[in-house]
Amino acid sequence: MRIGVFICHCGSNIGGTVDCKSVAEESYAFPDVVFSTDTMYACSEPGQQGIIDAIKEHNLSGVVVASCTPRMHEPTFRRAVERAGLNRYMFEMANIREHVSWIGKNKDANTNKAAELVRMAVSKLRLNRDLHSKSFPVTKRVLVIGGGVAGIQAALDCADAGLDVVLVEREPSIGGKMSKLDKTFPTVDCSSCILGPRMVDVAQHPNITLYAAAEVESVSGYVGNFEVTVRKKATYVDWDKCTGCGLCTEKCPSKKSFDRFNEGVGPTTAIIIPFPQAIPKKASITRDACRQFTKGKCGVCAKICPTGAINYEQQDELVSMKVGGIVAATGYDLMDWTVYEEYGAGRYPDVITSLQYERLLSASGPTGGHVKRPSDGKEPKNVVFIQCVGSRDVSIGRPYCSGFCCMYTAKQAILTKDHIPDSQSFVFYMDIRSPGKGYDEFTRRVQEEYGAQYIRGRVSLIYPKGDKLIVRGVDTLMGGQQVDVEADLVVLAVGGEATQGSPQLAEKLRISYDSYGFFMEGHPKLKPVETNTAGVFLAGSCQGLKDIPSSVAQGSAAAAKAIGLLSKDMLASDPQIAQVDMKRCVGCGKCIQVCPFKAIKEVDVRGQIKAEVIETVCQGCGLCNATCPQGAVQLSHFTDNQILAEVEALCRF
Amino acid sequence: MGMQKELQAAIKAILPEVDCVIGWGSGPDPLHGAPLFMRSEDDANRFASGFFAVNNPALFLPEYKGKKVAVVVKGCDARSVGQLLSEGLIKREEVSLIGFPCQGVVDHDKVAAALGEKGEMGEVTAVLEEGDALVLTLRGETVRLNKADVTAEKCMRCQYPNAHIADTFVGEKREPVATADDFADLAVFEAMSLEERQAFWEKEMSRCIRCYACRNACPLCVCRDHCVATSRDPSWLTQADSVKDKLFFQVIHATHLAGRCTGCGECQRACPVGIPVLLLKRSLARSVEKLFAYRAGIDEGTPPLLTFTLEEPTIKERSW
Amino acid sequence: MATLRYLPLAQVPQWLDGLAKSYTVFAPAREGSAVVYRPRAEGSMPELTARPTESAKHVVFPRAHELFSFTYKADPAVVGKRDLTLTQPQDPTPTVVFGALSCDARGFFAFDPVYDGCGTKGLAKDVYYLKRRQNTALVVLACRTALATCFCNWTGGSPASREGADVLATLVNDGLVMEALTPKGEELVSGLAEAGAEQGAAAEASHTAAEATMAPVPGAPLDPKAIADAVLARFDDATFWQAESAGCLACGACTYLCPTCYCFNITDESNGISGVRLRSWDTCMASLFTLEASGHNPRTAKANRLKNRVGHKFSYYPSLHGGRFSCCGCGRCIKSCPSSVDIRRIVQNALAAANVKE
Amino acid sequence: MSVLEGKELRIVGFLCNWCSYGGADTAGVGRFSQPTDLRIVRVPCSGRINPLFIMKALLSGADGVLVSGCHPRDCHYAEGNYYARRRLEVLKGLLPTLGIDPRRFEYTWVSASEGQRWQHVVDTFTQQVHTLGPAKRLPDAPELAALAARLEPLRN
Repeated sequence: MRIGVFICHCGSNIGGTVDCKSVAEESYAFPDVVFSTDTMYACSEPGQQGIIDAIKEHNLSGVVVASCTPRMHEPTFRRAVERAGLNRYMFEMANIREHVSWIGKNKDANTNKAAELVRMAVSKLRLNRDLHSKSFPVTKRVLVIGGGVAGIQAALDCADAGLDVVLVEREPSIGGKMSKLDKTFPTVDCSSCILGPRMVDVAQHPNITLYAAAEVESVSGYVGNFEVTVRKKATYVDWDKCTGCGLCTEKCPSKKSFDRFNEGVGPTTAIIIPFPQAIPKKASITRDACRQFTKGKCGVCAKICPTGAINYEQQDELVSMKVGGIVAATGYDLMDWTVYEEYGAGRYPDVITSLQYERLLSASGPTGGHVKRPSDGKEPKNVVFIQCVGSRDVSIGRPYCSGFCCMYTAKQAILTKDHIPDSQSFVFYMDIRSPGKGYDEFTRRVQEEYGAQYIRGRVSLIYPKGDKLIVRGVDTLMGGQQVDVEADLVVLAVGGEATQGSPQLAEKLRISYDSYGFFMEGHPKLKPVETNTAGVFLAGSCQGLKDIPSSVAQGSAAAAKAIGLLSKDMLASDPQIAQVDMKRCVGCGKCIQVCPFKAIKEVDVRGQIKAEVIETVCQGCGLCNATCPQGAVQLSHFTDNQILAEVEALCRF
Repeated sequence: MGMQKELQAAIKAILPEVDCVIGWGSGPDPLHGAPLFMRSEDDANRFASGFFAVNNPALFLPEYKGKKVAVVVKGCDARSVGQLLSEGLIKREEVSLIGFPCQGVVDHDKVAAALGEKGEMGEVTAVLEEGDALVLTLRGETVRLNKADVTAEKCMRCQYPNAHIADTFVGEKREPVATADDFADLAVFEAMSLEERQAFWEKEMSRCIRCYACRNACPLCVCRDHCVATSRDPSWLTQADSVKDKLFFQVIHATHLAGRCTGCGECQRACPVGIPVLLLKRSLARSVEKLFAYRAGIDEGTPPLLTFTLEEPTIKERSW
Repeated sequence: MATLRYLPLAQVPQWLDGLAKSYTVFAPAREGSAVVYRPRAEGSMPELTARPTESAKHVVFPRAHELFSFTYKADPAVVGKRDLTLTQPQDPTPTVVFGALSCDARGFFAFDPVYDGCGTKGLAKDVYYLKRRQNTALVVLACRTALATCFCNWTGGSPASREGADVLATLVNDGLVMEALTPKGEELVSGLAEAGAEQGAAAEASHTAAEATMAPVPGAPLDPKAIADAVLARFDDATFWQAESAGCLACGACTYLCPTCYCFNITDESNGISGVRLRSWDTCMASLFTLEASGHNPRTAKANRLKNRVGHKFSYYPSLHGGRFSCCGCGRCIKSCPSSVDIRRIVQNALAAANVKE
Repeated sequence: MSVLEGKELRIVGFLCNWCSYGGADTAGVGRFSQPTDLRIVRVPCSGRINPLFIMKALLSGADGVLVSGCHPRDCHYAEGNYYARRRLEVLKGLLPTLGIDPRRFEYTWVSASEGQRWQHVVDTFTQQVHTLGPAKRLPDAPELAALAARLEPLRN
């Protein structure tokens, strides 16, 4: 092998504390090094040209650049050596800036260390091999999991770009949390007025297949070609026949069913269309509430249905499909606030959640938009809002800020005044967090124009007194003085958490999730909607709680990533993956057992069991390599021999 | 010799169903048994159980994959079988186990030491078992040895003398010798300082001849002919006659067995130059038992180093 | 017959210390449960009771030894130019093995023709081996008893064989009767006092007694040709070798302990700038032994490997080297085999099979 | 090319590319000065680290070995560091049996953002190894030892 070594001064960044010239001289004695030099800026245009010229002039077959971190410029130099006709993997970097010149003060020690790092890089490079990507065809279809506003946005953007989209929604209708909201901050515009048309677009888009009342059963395969199975849950209504006329819901004799859409604010029937704007506008039977199922007789809906759509015998149905990319947009749930004994733990009917209050405010809600408190239907005059219920609370394991509660509480205080002009709102808060366009102005308006009284302090107790509730808190701005507020209605700004089943879905998708169940993005800054599993993207609150504008933005961002991915007919695989030496493999299966990506399978080679890496699934972590006792599985570019060569460059001879 | 006859009967009963029955026969001298592969009644008549049936027949099972075999197992052998099964290296339906209450086996090194100046083991012309004693004849004289003094260490701490998995169990189960492994052997070793231990290995490993009998006698070594010890790709070891390389091989073997080694001791027994190579594996077994409450070959489930839990309450990570 | 000399046991350490001034002295030492040949520590008494676990062959044929070392040095004047320097190792120093067994001494007879150009004109002589061989004197300690695993008498040896020895030492009462058998041997023992007639007779009696403990050769007189033919006749009998190798672990203990196994491997251990070319022991019991560069391996089954070991010792080697077995009957392969594989029994079974067929 | 005589000891680091190698970079970007002993081998994941790499280093003359990966749950490959944690902990337990002070080997988790933490880790570990002093080296085979001696002049 003929290796060229280039020691970069990086101006004075390296040259200031490393004697680059002497490192270059020393490098010349390293194995297979036939050329070594120092250069002012290796990454600059002349610097790269110098490398290319040297490759050609000295017929180099491999290059080591000692400069900054490979996490920065490895791709740059790989492209450079490729331009000179070498395989891009015949290149190694020694990080003598971040790991040497910037952290060590002693020039002699730095110079010595830099030379050793070059020696390690040379030792490894001697064992590098040309690596070539494989290309494989992709399925131009995207699976979007979750039909809230983020998922809707992602689905529509993908569909508009010409991709097939499969949208899977757990509930009988898409719309998500946003569809439950009355108005949205900071514009106080009607939520359903802006979301509704988008929902209709989904229903009508020729490229979108919608599965509502359905969940992802399993995911296998890999980027470009996932195999997905969706479980369509039995609704006991044949949706092909259902016209959404709603006759059944009117005649259903079982009227005490929990109203999921309305957050239980009022009861509903056993057969429902969740809300007037539901997409799809189809009826479904809540089995636990239906007399046909609980008592074994009723059949009213079946009799009344003009199209004969009711089918009590309906079973769950599994649908399988192939998709090229996946967008997870599963949103959030409110945390279970009843852990708070001080707020009554659910005992007081007039202590409600913010989302329940949205339904009370909504014209399409059970009260027709008249705010009536649950206990006696009276219109409340004094409304107390308590923020940070289940947010920023280490004691219950919810240390994070939910992000949107300050804003919706302000909005709800404004709406309260709009609905009940003679009302007074009180808001107990910890800090007001309003860092968005027009947000801070909004929280100011609620206080200045709408007269909401903001009290900075925590509530320690709510207790009933007559038909009122006494809310006891402190006002920390008043020196910790105790404050008792007589409330007709208490609205808790309950924080969010990853929606139920998030970890299970993450496991199906082979993506990471944090300790709260939120999915992990690929990089907190640079890969906010990507995951570390190629082809799986994130949108909306499943990645971390966020408001509508951010969710929509992420929906579009995730769509852009999916569209970008599937814009090519063929994908190139990363060749830094594991490979099995079939001659050495004994078929013990330990690699298969540990592979986090199910990227190794058993194959039968002339009657013998062997392991085989599925090249497009392998992510190159090397766990199999470290597990295989006979070293039959080797991670290309990080083989045992390569790592051993680096160790031996330091520790042997 | 009732046990021997009963076992022979059990072997003969299963012979028609299997390719062969693996057990023990006699070796080149009265103190040594040898593995015996029985395919006929004649073979079964040569079966010899007892104090000299030291070999672990589980070693041979992976070779017979795809064929149905029966194997006579001591308690420790059954542990090896258990581990092979849990790792899927052999199939349960292909193996029939004949268990019996093991009374312990000989440690030849101890016999040699006990004989001392009286002669070498190879000079022993006859051996009789009389209760707790062994009566040896050599150089025309008889030497009485206390069986307990020449019993293998593993038997002295045996918790599982009765094969814990067996399709046929011959005889009455016996009481275990010990209820837990106290790793007293390690405690003895650890009375040495770190420097002394390093010097110990330096001295012991210096006589290693790199024959790899330790490895090949190990029933759980999966690599067999593809061991990294002799490969160049990957190349973990040089071929130099160095203590470093020889000790490193022992570390390789031991770490490959971490969480898998059942402590059968065949590696150490096989070593022709008597290097106490089991120590490293015992040390790892102790760690694994402490950290993961896992005893290879006994506890079901994935070997602990091939799995994980999100929280590891027993692992105290570096606070810095 | 040369003059017999006598060395009281108590004076053995002192005598060996004296030899150490001019020779590197190897002697059996007890280490753990093993007895191995070690460069002798000054003042120490060699182990004379238990027979060495290993043979003394590594003194002449080290487990791994440097053939040469090499270094590439970059020439700063010419881009890419490397100067290669080869360095020969130092010549071996004169060496004495004290306490070799007679089978060990006879074991070298299997090496000699192979490394001496097979006695054939034009074939290369192996200087690395020959230098050490010529530089090494063997003081053989006569065996006083035979072990159950001993069968030197099959191969023409005996417990007190003088073949290949430079000195034959016989333990009598509390001393060694030393008989120099070569000029090299004479040089070693010439300074010792002469043995008395009684001591000489005692030595002779010891030899006879030892001989008497030897198990007779089965079906004596042994016919080497018949054995060679019988083993060869089983060449295609896979069932035979599968049965014989059933208990074999395919480890290398037998070959590495064997005084006659001479196979080696050559590897370069290098860091890219410099390195050594090593010759190290290899074993036909390992699968890699026959791995070809193409990736093909003709001898993967352990049955075939065992067939090679037995076949080589009792048939192929004799056919090349005047009918002599490459086995000295020391029995170490049996004694130290973890599975008690008994090479004698394999040979006998081959003979039996031959008799049945014919 | 030995370590600076008398000043540095031989410390080998194995760092995962995604978290700890990035953390070391972050420390560099932040100019958090550190002792110069450590030499870092970059690997994709702590799960790639065969504990035998560590043994190889320790038996070949390293005075200390430091492994660092992503914090549990943060593994780029979801699970690699969970396996690493078990395997490295078990390895640490083996060291005393070999006569090697277990303080010569540590493993820890440092994320790509934790530059300051990385500095602390390197400081602490380097100091720990210096407190223990140079490790006693196992003898090489005579021919390799002689070779090493012959190579000494080449290095200077």
